[in-house]
Amino acid sequence: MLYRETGQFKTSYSADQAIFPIFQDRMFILGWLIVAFIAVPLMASEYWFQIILIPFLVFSLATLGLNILVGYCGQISLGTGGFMAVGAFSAYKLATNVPELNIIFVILISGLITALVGILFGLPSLRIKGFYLAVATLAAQFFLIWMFNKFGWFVNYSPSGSIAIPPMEIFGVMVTSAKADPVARYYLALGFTVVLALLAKNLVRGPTGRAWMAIRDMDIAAEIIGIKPLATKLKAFAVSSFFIGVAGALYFSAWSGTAESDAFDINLSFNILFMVIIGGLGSVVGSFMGAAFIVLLPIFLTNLFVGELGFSALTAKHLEITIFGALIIFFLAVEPHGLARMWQVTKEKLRIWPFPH
Amino acid sequence: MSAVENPRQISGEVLLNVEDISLSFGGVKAIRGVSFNILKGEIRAIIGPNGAGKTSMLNVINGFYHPQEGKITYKGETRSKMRSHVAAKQGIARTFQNVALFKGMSTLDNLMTGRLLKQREGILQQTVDMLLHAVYLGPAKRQEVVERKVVEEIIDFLEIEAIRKTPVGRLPYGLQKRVELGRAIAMEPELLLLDEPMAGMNLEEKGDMSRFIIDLNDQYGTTIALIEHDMGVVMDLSDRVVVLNYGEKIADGTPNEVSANQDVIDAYLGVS
Amino acid sequence: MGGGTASPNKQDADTFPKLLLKNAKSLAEKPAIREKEYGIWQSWTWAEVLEEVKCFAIGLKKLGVKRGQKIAVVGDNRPRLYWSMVAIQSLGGVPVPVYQDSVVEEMSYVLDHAEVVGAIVQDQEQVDKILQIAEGVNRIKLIIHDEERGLRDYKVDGLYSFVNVQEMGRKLLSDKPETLEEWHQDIAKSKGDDVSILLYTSGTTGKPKGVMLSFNNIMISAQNGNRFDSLNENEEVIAYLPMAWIGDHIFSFGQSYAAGFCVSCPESPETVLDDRREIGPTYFFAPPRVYENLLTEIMVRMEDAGTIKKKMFHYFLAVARRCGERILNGEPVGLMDRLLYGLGELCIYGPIKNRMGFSRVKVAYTAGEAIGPEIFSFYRSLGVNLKQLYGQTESSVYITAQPDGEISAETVGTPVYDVEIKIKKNGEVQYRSPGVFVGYYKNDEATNETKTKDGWVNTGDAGFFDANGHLKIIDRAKDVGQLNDGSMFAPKYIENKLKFYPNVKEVVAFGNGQDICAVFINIDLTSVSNWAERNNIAYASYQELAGHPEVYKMIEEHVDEVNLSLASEPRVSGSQISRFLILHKELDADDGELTRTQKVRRNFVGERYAPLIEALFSGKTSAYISTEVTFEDGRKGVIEADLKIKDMITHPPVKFDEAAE
Amino acid sequence: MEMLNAVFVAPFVDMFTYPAFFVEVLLGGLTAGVMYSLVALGFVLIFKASGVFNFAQGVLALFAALTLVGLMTGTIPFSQNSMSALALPIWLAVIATGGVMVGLAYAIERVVLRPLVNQEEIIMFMSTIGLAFVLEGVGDMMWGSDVKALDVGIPSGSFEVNGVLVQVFDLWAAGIAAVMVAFLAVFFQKTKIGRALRAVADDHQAALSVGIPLKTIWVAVWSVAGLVALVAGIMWGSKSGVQFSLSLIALKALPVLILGGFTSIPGAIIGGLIIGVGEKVAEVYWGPLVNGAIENWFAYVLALLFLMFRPQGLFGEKIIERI
Repeated sequence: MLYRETGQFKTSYSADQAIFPIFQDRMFILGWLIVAFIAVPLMASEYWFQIILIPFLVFSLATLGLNILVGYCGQISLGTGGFMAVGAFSAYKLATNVPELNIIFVILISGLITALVGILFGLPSLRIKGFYLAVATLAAQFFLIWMFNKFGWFVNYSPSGSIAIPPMEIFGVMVTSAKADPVARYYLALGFTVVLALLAKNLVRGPTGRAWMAIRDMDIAAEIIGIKPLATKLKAFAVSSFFIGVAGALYFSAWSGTAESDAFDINLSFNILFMVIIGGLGSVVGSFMGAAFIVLLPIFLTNLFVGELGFSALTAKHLEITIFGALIIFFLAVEPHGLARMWQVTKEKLRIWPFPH
Repeated sequence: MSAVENPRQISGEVLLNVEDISLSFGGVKAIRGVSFNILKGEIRAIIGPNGAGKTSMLNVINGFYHPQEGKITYKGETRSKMRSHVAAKQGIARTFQNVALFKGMSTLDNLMTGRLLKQREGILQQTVDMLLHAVYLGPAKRQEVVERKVVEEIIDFLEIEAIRKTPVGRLPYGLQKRVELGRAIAMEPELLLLDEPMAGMNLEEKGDMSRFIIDLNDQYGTTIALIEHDMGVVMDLSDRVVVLNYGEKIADGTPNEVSANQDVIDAYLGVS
Repeated sequence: MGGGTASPNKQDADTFPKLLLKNAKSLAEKPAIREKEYGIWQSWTWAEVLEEVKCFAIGLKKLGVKRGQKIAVVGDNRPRLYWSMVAIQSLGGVPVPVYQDSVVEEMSYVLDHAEVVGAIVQDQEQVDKILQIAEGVNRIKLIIHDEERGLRDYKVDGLYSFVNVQEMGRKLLSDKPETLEEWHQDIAKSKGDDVSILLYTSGTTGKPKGVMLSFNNIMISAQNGNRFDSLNENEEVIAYLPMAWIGDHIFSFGQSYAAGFCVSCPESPETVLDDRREIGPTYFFAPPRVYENLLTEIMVRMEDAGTIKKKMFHYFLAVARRCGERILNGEPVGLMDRLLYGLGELCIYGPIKNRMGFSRVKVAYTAGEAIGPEIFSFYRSLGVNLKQLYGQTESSVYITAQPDGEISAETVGTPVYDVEIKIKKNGEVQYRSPGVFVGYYKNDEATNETKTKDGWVNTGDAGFFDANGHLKIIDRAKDVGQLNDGSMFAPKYIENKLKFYPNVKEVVAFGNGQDICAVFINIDLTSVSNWAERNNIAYASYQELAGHPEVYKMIEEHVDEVNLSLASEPRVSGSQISRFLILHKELDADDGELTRTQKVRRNFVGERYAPLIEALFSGKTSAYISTEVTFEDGRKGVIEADLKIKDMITHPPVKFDEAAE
Repeated sequence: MEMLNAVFVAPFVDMFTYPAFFVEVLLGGLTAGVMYSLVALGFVLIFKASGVFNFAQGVLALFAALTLVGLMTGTIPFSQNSMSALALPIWLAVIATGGVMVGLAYAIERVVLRPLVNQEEIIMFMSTIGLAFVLEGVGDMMWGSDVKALDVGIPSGSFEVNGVLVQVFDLWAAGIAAVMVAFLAVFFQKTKIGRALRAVADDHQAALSVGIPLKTIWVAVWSVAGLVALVAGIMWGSKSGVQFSLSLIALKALPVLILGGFTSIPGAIIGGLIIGVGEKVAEVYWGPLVNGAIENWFAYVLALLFLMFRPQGLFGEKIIERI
């Protein structure tokens, strides 16, 4: 209905293969970018930045990372929390030990370090598949967390065992630590998220993405048409971990400002996995939807139960968990491919409106 | 003026030679000491009753199964085992008995996966290429266009323009088979293994498929080895036929020779 | 009578090759033609087209194509085939487009009759046909094919691929630059009065006739057409109708060259709809049945839509019916309706036009046959400026057309520029115009029958001008007959009225020299089977469905309505349908029952189904028939059936005052 | 050198110098192992019969234990721990809880499995995570989330056999586990439904052709798994109290499965014991070298290394890939 594609024809492959070939889509994305970069900073309050917007961005990025691995390459991972921790702690070490390094590079390098760790734990994926692999990633999860709180070196031997990001600047604007203006921290997170999201989109619609999806859909056939399983999977692990690492670094530097290893425990891993599932396996835009959903839901529920209905915090928490679980089951039953698929279906409907098919 | 069809020229050169191959899973012997060869440029049919070990034979040829005994000589170089993606690199492509497409992708993307083995080797290059694709600029973009051109010609060749952007999961069986053939062609193979390319097709579809196979063979000189149950098709298409039964070779020769062979007749009566 | 002032072809470029040279200068960088191939719209500017044509033409010349020679052009709409025509013309040759789907016998007749010496064809399929024909007609020495596919191993002398020929040309050009000059001289030699093309009309009776049309015929008609609808070089047109048909030659060749607008060729016959959606033509032509099919498709698809959507759809269609056409005609409409229509445009009309690829249509034409009033006004009410025109091969299409704002479903409009029309006493329409054909090739007898010394042409159609000067066609003049009671019998008129029902595909009416009027009916499989589904009527075959009592009931209602409307018209109230039967098979061009343009071969059908006709008039209640049919793959077979015959009650003619006449 | 000694020599020296202590460590490990085994058993049952990887198995145990305690203490559901007069006697409470678990199996089949039938396994897996959340939330709301003592009268205390301190409870645990396994063995061999379950494990069609609807089979197997969970809950609960941590042993069961193979009951038992013993021993003798607490990950890393060499597990059949 909104989609009027008559007269949109392509006279070259580069036009046909553009990242958003349909005019209306381009407008749509543009709209969102304007909102994110201009409207939001003008309107949002401190609370919004701290409780909703920045975590949303951070988790979107992490979700995107995990989605590349699970959704595109079909390799289950329960180690996301651990990898985010790697990102966070690398950022901490870099920021404290190499103060002259610009925060942007701090974050990027943290991502690269995480990528290496990811590759390391991805190696078994050549021989093991499915749930077996999930266990391998669990090993990563528990080992890494254990490592971070057992070895003082990672926290510069601070007795509390927790780490805090020093104030850092970009072009003289302070962007990290409690002293920084939330807007600045928001822009930091937003910048990384948007750029990386675009890169991810390009990756998954290109040869790399095709190789991943081939492995996902039918690894045997994939190998028989000449796709190297290990190399392909490791690429997925690397890229995925890089994204997650950057997310971890942002979690720490742009959002929480302080952290301790337990913040990145197995539950975080599961949360991110839920964001992927509910957002939609194998979808970039879905990763954002999933993150938004899971970030907003608890806030909404808490406000509802405690705020409106006046339940005890404890009951509220339990109710929350229950509803959370129920929703997940519901989603899987109704639309196993998540919000992204729903969006896609609606979009298709809009394109062929008023016809049903 | 009048048409003079000239017969296809098949060089005597042997492309692939399998020597007393034996393959077994646990106790079960799937193939027992089978030997035969495939000449460059010919269409070679492998026939036999169900469970004769035909598919296993293909799996051995493209390195998916590793035979316990025997050796395979491909393009003059002998091997006992290799990984199937290596076989692919060396120019062996195949389709599968029950379609093995990537359900999550469109026809176009499925064919594009066939081009992946043309990518640059080496960790460094691969990483660089990946980054280039991520930013989708310069060489990466140009490469995409080049590959797309190749694939589009295949789409045109197989007359599947109308389903270019349809997810293959939604396609009827006949078309899926076609797309799978397309994916194999996209690999620009020297040896193409087709596992029952016409299974479950109606007359018209079979006709099309035969046409494609023939055109493929004499336009691109692709050597083809196919498993097929439809005898009519086998007789029309193939230059030579090898017959397997219970994992053993019982006949080998031109369609006519084979169809005259008593063992073959028995074997078939045996199953039907 | 006749709008605008005469405009003879004054301009310097009086042939298409010359026009091409001109466009290649004046519109060098504008796209001239596109083809969806390899997934994208490959485009050529006018300059590039000239280059392509030049190389090919010179290649042709090397292969010995000479002035006056005829060359057949066979295939789907492809840039290279269009280029071939100009190339042939540039050498003084005459292109003879042939229907690509015609079977060997038909094609062989045309090629033989036209004395073609060569053929430029699309693919292997056509090459095979031509080779087969060439064995009988040994004039044919040259075959050039567009697609390589499957032809590599044909070792045939005189068989070339389009690319080879262009290569030869290119080589020659580089070796002897003077060849270019020679070519330009060849082009200069041709004049506006020379025969530019030979089109074979798939005549409703007898063998096809070759209509010779001069450059002036085509060009002036094209120019006038462009002027009539003020078309310019920015139009978008999609070429999907047979190149052998005058319509396509005017719309996607003549007018394109004259105005310089771009023509787009679809990727394959299956993808026409998608391709049209992508291109979004601004100028569109289609015979009525295309619009019918589209409408049927729209309705059928909406059947499966959700209730809310359906409700919206029908509500807004009602709105459109109320005020759509008036808005399109620029007549005054209430504010409320305007708002509603605007809303409708946003959520229904717009999207539908978008899906159908009509969003950008400035002018859409229908012609060749009468179109159903409902269908006609449906599109207009959606805001598609659909108009009717009346023309034929012999007139290079344009005789009359509907000026904007003077639209009606019943008439075919007023004479186009430079066209004069008079009605003979027997009601036959006669015209004279710059488009009038040179003559029938090798058939002076027929020429003299249709064309008078002073250039008037008998259309063979019976018609009259209505009160406001619009021409109204009733039927083929020779088909108009009388029932034994003397009342006028215009079969086509009756047939059309019936055919306007989506459930009815084809109708053949009989009655000339009989007591009553009776008809054969072909049901439309798509819509009837849908109807059957909705009323859960089970059936195994077309034949069974056609014979189903429920179907008969439904059709009977349609017939009755038609009788009512006939009763209300003085000329034809006497010839209401008294009996009908539903045929057990679809009338089919492969069985010779329809022409390639899907027109009924009345007499042929008459002979083929004689027993049925006999039964219709002898009052039997059923009739047995067995017919030979040709299947898709060319095999022949026989199908038999016992057909029910229904009697109808006719209505008394409605009294009305003669004053109106 | 120093390092090498600490890693490769010292620990073993300790073992031999204080054998009694070593044995106690082993026993401790075995007990923990039994717990793992019990949970793993539940996994295997469900995975065998329905191919579902049931993440909620641990929470099932927690839920069972909570319910049991609730019934025994006569807690009123959803009442923030206000007690009612009727506290069921142990035997009745156990039976009642068993009933609850069966009912739960029904509910799960209806609400979770049926809507998801034929989904990819990862989807099924995720849904059981959802299930775990629901059970945890509901359990906590019904019975309160505070740590509860559970005493079903398993004698505690300990005695000494030539210098080795043996916990009576541990013996009981082992005993009950053994009984449990024996019971299952009989169930699978002798009962119709049991045989059907085996059939399904091998091939769904086959089972259906036996004439038992998948629905029934799933309910059955989930019920059995529920009962196994109940036993596990009782053991673990009465050893270290009923609390959320119980559900985390679900994760520990994963490496167990990897060692034992997803489809092998004996595998589950042996695997459990290996892991139990392994991590205890590792913790005690090597833990200190790396500031301890290696229990958290030892099991997984062990499993991981094991996988590299034997992907199909100790008892799983070799996978032949077909195409």
